Parts: sequence; structure tokens; C-alpha cells
Amino acid sequence: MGSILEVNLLSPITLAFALGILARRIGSDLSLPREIYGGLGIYLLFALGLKGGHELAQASLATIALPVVATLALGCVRPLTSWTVLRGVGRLPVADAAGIAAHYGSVSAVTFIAALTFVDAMGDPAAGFLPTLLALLESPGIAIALMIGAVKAGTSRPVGEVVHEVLAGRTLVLLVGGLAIGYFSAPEAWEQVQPFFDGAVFKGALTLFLLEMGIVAADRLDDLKTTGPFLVAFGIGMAVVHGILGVAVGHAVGLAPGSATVLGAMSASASYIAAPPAVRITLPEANPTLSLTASLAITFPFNIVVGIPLYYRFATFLAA
Amino acid sequence: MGSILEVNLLSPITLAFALGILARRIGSDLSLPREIYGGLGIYLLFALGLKGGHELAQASLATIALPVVATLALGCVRPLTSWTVLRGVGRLPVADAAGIAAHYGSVSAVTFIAALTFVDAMGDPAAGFLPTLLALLESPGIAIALMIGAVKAGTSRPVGEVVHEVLAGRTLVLLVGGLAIGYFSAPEAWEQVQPFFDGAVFKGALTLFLLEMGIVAADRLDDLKTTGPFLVAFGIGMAVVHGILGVAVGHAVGLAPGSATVLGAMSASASYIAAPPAVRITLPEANPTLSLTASLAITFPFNIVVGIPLYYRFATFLAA
Amino acid sequence: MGSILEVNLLSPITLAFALGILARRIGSDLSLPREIYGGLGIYLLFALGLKGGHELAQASLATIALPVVATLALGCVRPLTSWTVLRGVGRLPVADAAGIAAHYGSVSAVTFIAALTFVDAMGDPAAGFLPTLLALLESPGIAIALMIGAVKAGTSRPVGEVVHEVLAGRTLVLLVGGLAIGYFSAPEAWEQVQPFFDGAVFKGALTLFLLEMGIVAADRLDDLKTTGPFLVAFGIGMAVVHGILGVAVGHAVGLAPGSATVLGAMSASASYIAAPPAVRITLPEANPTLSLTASLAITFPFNIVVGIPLYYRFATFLAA
Amino acid sequence: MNAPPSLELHGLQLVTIVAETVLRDRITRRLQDLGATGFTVTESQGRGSRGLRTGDVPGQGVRIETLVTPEVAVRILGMVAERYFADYAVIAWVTEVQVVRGDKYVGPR
Amino acid sequence: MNAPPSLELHGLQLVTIVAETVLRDRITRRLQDLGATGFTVTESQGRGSRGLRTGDVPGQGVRIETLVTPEVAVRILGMVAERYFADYAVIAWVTEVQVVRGDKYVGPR
Amino acid sequence: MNAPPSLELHGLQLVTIVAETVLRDRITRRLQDLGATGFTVTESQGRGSRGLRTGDVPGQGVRIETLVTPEVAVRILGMVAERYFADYAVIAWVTEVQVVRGDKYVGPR
Ligand SMILES: Nc1ncnc2c1ncn2[C@@H]1O[C@H](COP(=O)(O)O)[C@@H](O)[C@H]1O
Ligand SMILES: Nc1ncnc2c1ncn2[C@@H]1O[C@H](COP(=O)(O)O)[C@@H](O)[C@H]1O
Ligand SMILES: Nc1ncnc2c1ncn2[C@@H]1O[C@H](COP(=O)(O)O)[C@@H](O)[C@H]1O
Ligand code: NA
Ligand code: NA
Ligand code: NA
Repeated sequence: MGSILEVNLLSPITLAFALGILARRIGSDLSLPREIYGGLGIYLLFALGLKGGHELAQASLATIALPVVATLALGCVRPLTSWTVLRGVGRLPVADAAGIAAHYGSVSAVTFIAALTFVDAMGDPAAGFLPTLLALLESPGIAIALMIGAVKAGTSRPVGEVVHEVLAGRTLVLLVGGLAIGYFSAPEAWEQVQPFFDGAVFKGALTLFLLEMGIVAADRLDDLKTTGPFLVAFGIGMAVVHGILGVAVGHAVGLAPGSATVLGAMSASASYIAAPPAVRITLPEANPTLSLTASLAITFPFNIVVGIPLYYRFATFLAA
Repeated sequence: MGSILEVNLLSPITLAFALGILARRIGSDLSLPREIYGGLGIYLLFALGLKGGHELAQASLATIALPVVATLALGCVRPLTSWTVLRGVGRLPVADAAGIAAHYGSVSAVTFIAALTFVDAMGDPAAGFLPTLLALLESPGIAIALMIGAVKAGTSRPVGEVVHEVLAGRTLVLLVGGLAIGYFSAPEAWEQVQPFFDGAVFKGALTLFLLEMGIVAADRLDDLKTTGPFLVAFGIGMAVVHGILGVAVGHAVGLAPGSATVLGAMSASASYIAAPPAVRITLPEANPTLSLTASLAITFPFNIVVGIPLYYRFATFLAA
Repeated sequence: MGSILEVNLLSPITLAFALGILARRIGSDLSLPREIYGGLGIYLLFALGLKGGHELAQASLATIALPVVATLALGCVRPLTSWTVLRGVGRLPVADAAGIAAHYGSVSAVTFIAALTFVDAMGDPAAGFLPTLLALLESPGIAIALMIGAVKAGTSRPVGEVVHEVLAGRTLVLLVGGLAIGYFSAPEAWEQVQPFFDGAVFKGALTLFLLEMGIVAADRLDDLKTTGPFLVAFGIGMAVVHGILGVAVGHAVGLAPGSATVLGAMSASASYIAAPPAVRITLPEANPTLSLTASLAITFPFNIVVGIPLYYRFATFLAA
Repeated sequence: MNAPPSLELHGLQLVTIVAETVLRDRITRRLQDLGATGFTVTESQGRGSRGLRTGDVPGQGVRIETLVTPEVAVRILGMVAERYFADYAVIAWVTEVQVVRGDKYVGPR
Repeated sequence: MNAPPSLELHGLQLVTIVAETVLRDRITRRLQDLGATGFTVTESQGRGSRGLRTGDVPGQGVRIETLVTPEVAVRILGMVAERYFADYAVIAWVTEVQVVRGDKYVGPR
Repeated sequence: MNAPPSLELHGLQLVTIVAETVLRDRITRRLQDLGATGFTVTESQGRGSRGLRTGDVPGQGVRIETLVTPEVAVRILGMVAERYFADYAVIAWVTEVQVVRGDKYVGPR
């Protein structure tokens, strides 16, 4: 595991994240302009979709049927496990529990991309249809958790409206839209733009994006003092449980270790882009500091630094 | 024509534009930050100029003399045809007719670039001096239409001031400045930056730009209800007439089908960047919704989806 | 020297700067969005650090020990020469002299990058550890000049606080952070992102950055009328003196002409990013127009157009 | 203010609402229903009693201004207070202002 | 307000003009001629009676503020009303404010 | 304004400070010490008596607003005037406003 961790830790991507955290901790004014950060995010999601769509066009339905079913199952289970732990162990109020469960029922695309890059570097690249699974795992968890919250809190909040907002949200539109464009584009047309959406440009843009994510995450570290130890334990524990679950499910439906690792990382991740506004509107009594701190300052760094190599280790163990 | 249309429709560039429209129609919040959109626009124009200048340095004066004259002629004729149709058939008020004529007397650089990319993909690349023609076609039409408007409306508006603004406007400065830099740069110096301003990076940036243009155009589709059917007919009819005219003129002055197609697309296009502020200042009584809806929501999509393949078909027909 | 100057003048980088100046002088509204300009600046510094760090990992301590000492010496001497000339010859008030000295005690990373690109084009590339020297030359000069100012002005301004701000400032964090990441990254990991942070992408981004720097510099040209001839003479004279000094010192510690040129350009340059806010807070009585006009509108263009070829000529003369 | 009659100054009220970005469209959509004829929005950042950064939920805050008659102002403030004060980072205040051609901004009653 | 005399508060008028971006330089250039000693501009977006989005012409709207004496305020409002009200998306209002060291902002007459 | 009692309007003062960006954190940090319960910041650009563009030092200007009681307003204006007026491009003014649930913004004394 030593060398696996090393590959992960000594990559510019992980180190850029660490630099972002460090910069903020020493009080630096360094920060990517908000618009650049937003633009990079759009580029990364769209590029991910395009490339995934191009590769999906080469996959047979038989290959992806089982993984699709498995992913949808993960999408239903993860908000429930999160809710159960948050209520049962954490004893959080209904709104807070449902709000956090919505974040952990969805996914972090950047964690997904980091896992793709990691298994690439390990010489175990993931199958081309994984981005399709990412698109499938993004929304159901948010919807399920919000529904639980709305029912339990007895409110008549606009869940329908919010489901629409999540489905029409930028993350899903870019991912699904990119998948469709990549799928339908003529191969020669894709090749003309591929170097812009793939390879070094994609990884370089990811490096800059992670620099800023480190800065954003560092801003939340102070909140850990007020949110308390349960949230830290939850953020790490839930990642490990969902990550191991994702790898195991991936293995069970026949994914190779690289793909199973990426499915695990996806499953272990928590949303910080799609879920927050949806939760803010549907469950305004939920404290947004709790969910954002857990997903951004605990689960995200844990997965980037330790989780992904761990899921990979488990995936190779299962495959051995 | 089937396969020509297919090449055009199944390119990521056209599909990204469609995705932008679709995203906005389903109520998505997807939108490139305004500054990214502006930055991409600057990059595209500057890159176009640089590359055009580099290639212009290889062209002989004899080759470009006739096309230059033809382009200037198109620049004088197009605002007049537009004005005549708008007044004669559409019976629009003086200010509105002059304002729209200014848009259709100028050009859309993105339409031009899409045409370049299309003829490339068809294996019929345009000559290197076409961007020079684009620079020549940008301004005269605006000036002529504004002058008609000022005279007919009997106003003493600052036409001189506005002519300066158009000539010093960002579009022309980037295009002409880029042409000059590309022309004068040492070939080895150009090669050092070429991969950034050409090829996949250029086409990838164009893809992202068109995604946002789709979003912007979609915002105007609702305005079609109030602007009425004449504007729709005008936006399409004018494009076809000017496009066919441009191809024919190009063929007459000896351009090969690829180049004639691009000249046609240029001629068929309408401005939505340089013309609007100029018209807003000179003819403030003109309703900006009319001109922007026509150029952005009708003529631009028509050219991108149907027009360019059509002009190409006509150009190959003439050349046969 | 003719052909040296030509290589420098006919590069897209220099010409883009000239275009920026020209655009503003003819009253164009062309301007990169502020956020794009900021983002490009972050990219350039970070990329410079990454690449420098990767190359530093290949250098031996023996090779860089003397250059490091020489650079630190330059860092102490330059604010003092600046201060002496500003007070002795220019008879400027204490605060203004100290403020300008802080700018000329620090460096311009863009001048440094332009010098790197220039010696590359001359076939005399600089050693890989030069970015490390840049990081070392950035801060001491600001601190020394501010300390002189605080002592002489008898103020109890927050020099300590400001020293922290400079050390934690974005320039140094990106440069030193990038150096560290480049140094520690596994070589294969670096190769995966290198095409994004090096080569044509880097030079292309620099070209766009210089376009906007030309615009920014042009905005200051009018201020030259009020700031008077001494500042012009100082901006050019100080650049030449510090440039020649830097080349000589570089030659003395064994640098090859390419590296000595870059050290000279670094030494000849003046800060316009890190120094201004530090001076604004510590010496608020200092007129920011003076220091910014000198560094941005005089010294920077002088170095880009004339200075760098001059220092190279001197470096090759010493090495002959 | 000694305005010449030609300037037609009208006394109106300027309602300013600072809110989380997530509420932007929800609030502006309601303004028209309550009788406002228009509004102006600027981006903002802030810190308040809630100890929450307005930007806690990604995206910054917004500052919405609308010129209205006193009756409409009351309706708007009531709507904001009732719907959003309990759960969201929101603040609202009213200023007395003089508007040129203010009659344009007196909506249908 | 019980300002200690040392604070030198001056009653002045704050003129706020919200306009299409295309008018930004045209309006600010005129302000000085009419006696304003300075101005502050923020970017804005909006919707008004014209049914026009301020951003209809590419670029957003601007919100221009200038602190002036009542006489200057009248001149500015008159200029804006006369030149721009008919054809452009523009709105302008005046607020009474107290300014620290307000004498700085009383321009030459 | 005929506010129904339920709206609980409070008369407060809105202090607006326009300053160089370099002062942003220095000023907002002090606001709380002087008794403000919050603030709102927007980006701005401007030109003033100093002949200085606010953006002379890279970065634009900021416009800071804080709703406070009259006593706190005096303290804030005094602080700004004393510390920053001599050397920086700064301007500050006060407007009388009515705030919904204004009691929230009356800090500890
Ligand atoms: N006293 C105040 N003065 C000005 N703006 C305030 C004040 N208090 C709060 N705000 C703004 O209102 C938002 C929400 O405040 P709150 O609901 O108190 O957390 C903050 O983010 C600030 O932008
Ligand atoms: N009632 C209003 N309150 C605040 N801002 C307004 C109002 N009406 C119009 N505006 C602003 O003024 C601009 C022009 O309005 P109009 O000329 O009415 O179309 C709009 O884009 C808004 O930014
Ligand atoms: N009369 C004024 N009205 C509105 N804003 C002003 C005025 N004078 C100055 N300002 C603003 O305050 C900043 C500093 O002004 P000054 O200290 O006079 O140079 C300027 O950049 C403007 O943003
Ligand atoms: Na997310
Ligand atoms: Na245009
Ligand atoms: Na600097």
C-alpha cells in the first residue's frame, strides 16, 4: 500500500489541493477568481461527459446493463444508510439529518475524476462507461433524502420544484449533455477537439481546480470546532463504508479493479455543488454549515488523500 | 446533401450549441460566467487574426486583390438590401430598419469560424487570407446603415463618434491587430505559440463558446412571439440571399469552393457584438430586441445548422 | 545586436504588448475581463513554479549555492541603490522614495518569463533553477525598503504585519508552492500535466497576458505628464544599472549567458503586483501613482522591448 | 430640494433586500405580484447575526432594490419577513427617496 | 444624529442613476461638468417598465452614485431626464444623506 | 409609512463606506468591535477628489454598508475619518432608514 499511497500523494493534483489548504492556513490572499473556478468546473464536467460519451458509443449494452442497475441501487441505498446513521447515532434533528443525507446520497464529480486519474496512473484504467454511471448516481440520492425530510418534517415544501431544479441543474446537464454529444459526434469530429477535452489539458485544469478547492475547504476547517467530533467521524466513516460497498458491488457485477475503484470512490463521495442549493430551498431549517463542512472539509480530502488508494487496494484484493 | 448536413450536425460544435438551447429551455441554471464567455470571445478573435496573419504573409497580393474588392462591394451592398427589405416589405419604422440593417451589414465572427471548421472537415479548407476579408466586411455595413438611419431620421446623432467606436471596437482591434502580429511575427516565433491558438485548443474553445451562445440565443426565443413572423422570414431569407450572393461573388473572383463557402457564410451572417452598442447610441429609438432576436435567435442558428452546408453545396455546384 | 532586437521585437509576445498599448491609445474598449487577467496571472506563476521545481530536482546543491547567495545579495543591494538615487538625485519625499524603492527592490515575474522565452529563442536556454532565484528575489527588497521608510518617516506602521502579507502573498505562495509541487511530484505524474503548464500553452497564455498588460500600461502613460522627467530617467536608468549588475553578478558566480541574462532581467525589473498593496498599507502617504507609473509604464516596457536583448548582449560579451 | 416643476420629483420608498443568492429568483418573481414595477440587483457578500457567511451556500449574496409606493413597500417587507426571516440570511430596509418621473413606478393597484 | 462637532457631518444629496452599460461613460463624463466632485459605480442587473432587460444590449447595467449639493443634484437629474429618459432604460433617484467632511464634495460653483 | 405593528419597523442608520480594496478587511474587522452586528459589501469603481482612480492600486474599490444605531454610526464614522481620510481614497455617509425587525441589529452596548 506504501507505493500506492505515494503515487497518490506525489501527484500534482493532490499536492495542489494541499497547497490550497496551506495557503489559506498561513493567511494568504491567494484565490482563483470565482468566475475562473466556475468556468473550470463547467469545463471539467463537460469534458468528462464528452469523453465518456465517445467511449460509451464503443460499449455494448450487455457490458453496461448490470453496472447501471448496481449504480441505481447504490443511489437508493446511500441516502438511507446516511439518514439512519445521522438520526440513530448522531441524533441530529430531522432537517439536518435529511440535508446531510442528500449530500451523501449524491456524488462529487471531482472525487470521481481524481479516482479516474489515479487508476490511470496505476496502469489500471477504468472502463469508458463510468461517467455514465456518475450521471446516474448524481440525483436519486438527493431526491430520496429530500423526500424523507419533507415527510418527516411534515412540511409542504416544494419538493417537486426542487426535483426539477436538480435534474435541470448544471452538473447533470453538462454531464448528460456531454455524454450525448460525445456519443453522437462523428469519431473524426471528436478527434479534432479531443486534445482540448482530454489528456494533459484536462489534468492541468483539474490541478488548478483542486488548488482552489483546497482554499475553499480550508475556509471550512475552522467550522469543525463548532460542528463537533461526530461529524468528523461521520464524514470519514460514511466514506469508508460507502466506498467499500461501492467496490464490492462493482466487483460483484463484474467490473475490473480500476472500474470498481472508481465506482467505490463515487459511492464514497458527497456532493457540494448540486445538493446544497436544493437542500437550502427544500429544508431551510437545516444548517448548511453542517453538510458543507462534512462533505467539503472532511469527506472530500479524506477520499482524495487516503480513500481512493484504499478503495483501489480493496478492489485489487477482491480481484486477486 | 445528406452526408454534408450530417457532418455539420454531428460535430461537437453544433451539438454544443443545441445543448445550450436545450439547457435553457428545460429551465437549467447552466451558464458560463460572463467573464469566461468574454475571455473566450477575445481568444477566438485574436487567434483567428494571428493565424490569418501568418497565412497572409504567404499569400501574394495578386491572389487577394480581387477578393478584397469583392468583399468591400459586399460590405456596401448588404446594408442596402437589408434596409430595402425591412422598409419595403416589413414596413418597419426608419430607426428599426436602419438598426437591423446595421446588424446585417456587419458579420458574425463565430459563424465565420464555424464555416472554416466545416470546410476543413469536408476536406476543402479555405484559403489563408479569408480572415483578412472578415476584417474588411465587419465595419462598412454598420457605418452605411447608421448613416442612412441618421439622414432619414433627421437626427444629429454622433455618427462620427460612433464610426470611431466601431473602428476602435474590440472585434476589429483583435482581428486586425492579430492579423498584423501574425503577419510580422517570425515564423519560428509563431510556431512556438501556434498549438495554443490553433487546432484542438481553438476548436475546443469554440465548442465551449457555442454552448454559451446556445444559452444566450435560447433566452431570445421567447421574444419571437412578440416580434412576429416577418422577422423570422427576414432572418432566414436575408441569410440565404446574402449567402448565395457571397458564394457567387466568391466564385466569380476565383475562390475555390471552400473559400467561397466561407465568404458566403460571412456574407449571410449578422453581427451581435459590434453592431448592438453602436446602434444603441446612434439610433436609440430603435428597439434592440428586434435586431438582437433576428441576428442571434434566427440568422445565427440557421447558418450554423442549415446555412453553411447549403452554401457549401452551392459552391461545389458552381465549381463543378 | 540588430538580429537580437529583431527576434525580440518580432515575437507575438512583444507584439501583443504593443497591440495592447495601441488599442488603448486609439480609444478602444478592448480589455480582458479582470478575472481572466487574474486567472492567467495565477496560471503563469504556478506553471513557472511547477516547471522550475521539476528542474530543480535535477540540479545539484553545488550548482545552485553560489547563485542563491548572489541573488540574496542583489535582493539587499537593489532597494538601497534605488533609495539612494530617489532621495539623492530625485529629492523625493521619504515615503515616496521608500515606496518606489520597494517596487524596484522586488521583481516582475512577467519580465522574468519574457527573458526565459527570449533566451530560449536565442538558443541559449537558462538553467532550470532560475525560478528558484526569482522566488528568492521577490520579497527581501520590499521588506528592506519598507523598513527604511518606516524608520525614516518615524511611523509606527505595521511593518511586521506587512512582511507577513508579502510572504503569504499570492505571488510567493504560487511560486514557492509550485516549486515544491514540481520538486516532489513523481516525474511520470509531472509528465501527465506538463503540456498544460509548459510549451505552447504557457507561451500562448503569456501572449494574452501581455496584451492586457499593454492595455494596463497604456492607461498609465498619461500620468507621465504629471510625474515628470525624473521618473522616466529613473525607470530606465535603474533598469539598466540593475540589469548590468545582475548580469555581471551572474557571470561572476558562473552562470552561462542565458542564465545570466535572465538574472539580469530579474534584477532590472520592478514589481507591480506584490509591492503595491504592501506599500499602500505601510506607507499610505506615498503616492501610488508614482511607483506604479514608473514600474508599469516605464521599466516594464523598457525591459521587454530593449532591456532583455541588451542584457543578453552584455552576457554574451562577458562570456566571450 | 428646489426642483423645478419640470423635473416631476415623486416621493417614493426604496426597499433594499439583502439575501442569499438562492432566494434571488424567488424574491424577484414575487415583487411584481406585490405591485413593484421593476428592480435592480447587485452582487454582494456579507456577514450577519446568523454567524453565517452569505456565501455559505455556494454563490454570493444579492442586494435587491425596488422603488415603490409606501403600500407596496409594506407588502414586500411583510412577504420577506414572513417567508424568509426565520430560516434564511436576509435583511431588508426602507429609505425615503425622491424619484424623477416617479409616477412611472406607481404600479396598478 | 448627535455627531460630535469634530465629525463635521454635512447634509448632502446622494443621486443614484441606474442605466444601460452603454451610457456609463457618457453619463459619468457629464457629472463633473455639472459640478459633481466624484462618483462610485457598481455593476447591476435589472428589469423595469420598459419590459427590457438592462442586459438586452450585451453587457449588464450600471448603478452610478454621486454625492452632491441640491443644486447640482437638480442639474444632474435634469440632464439624465432630458437626454436619456425617452429612449434608454434609465432610472434616477435622490436620497438625503449626511456626509463626513462633506465640504470636500461641494464642487466649485 | 403606515406599517402594521406586526412589521416592527425600527429607525436605524445605514452607514455606507466606499474605500480602496486594500482597506476592506481592515475596516470590516473594526466594524464589529464598534458595535455593528453585520455588514454587506459590494465591489465598486470610482473617481474622486484625490484624482486617484480607486483602482490605482490593483483591485477595485469596495462599498461597505452597515445598519447600526446612531451611536455606533458616530463611532464608525469617527474611526474611518481618523484612520483613513488623510491618506486613502475613502468616503462615508449616513442615511436614515427603517429596518424590518430592526432590533436584531442593535448590538450589545
Ligand atoms: N447590520 C447589518 N448591516 C448591513 N448588512 C447586514 C447587517 N446584518 C446582516 N447584514 C446582511 O444580511 C445578510 C444576512 O444577515 P443575517 O440574516 O443577520 O445573518 C448578511 O450576510 C449581510 O450581507
Ligand atoms: N421600480 C424600480 N425599482 C428599482 N429599479 C428599477 C425600477 N424600475 C426600473 N428599475 C431599474 O432601471 C432599469 C431601467 O428601467 P426601465 O427604464 O423602467 O426599463 C431597470 O433595468 C432596473 O435596473
Ligand atoms: N462625490 C462623490 N460621490 C460619490 N462617490 C464619491 C464621491 N467622491 C468620491 N467618491 C468615491 O470615493 C472614492 C475615493 O474618493 P476620494 O477620496 O475623494 O479620491 C472614489 O473612488 C469614489 O468611489
Ligand atoms: Na456536487
Ligand atoms: Na459581431
Ligand atoms: Na510583482
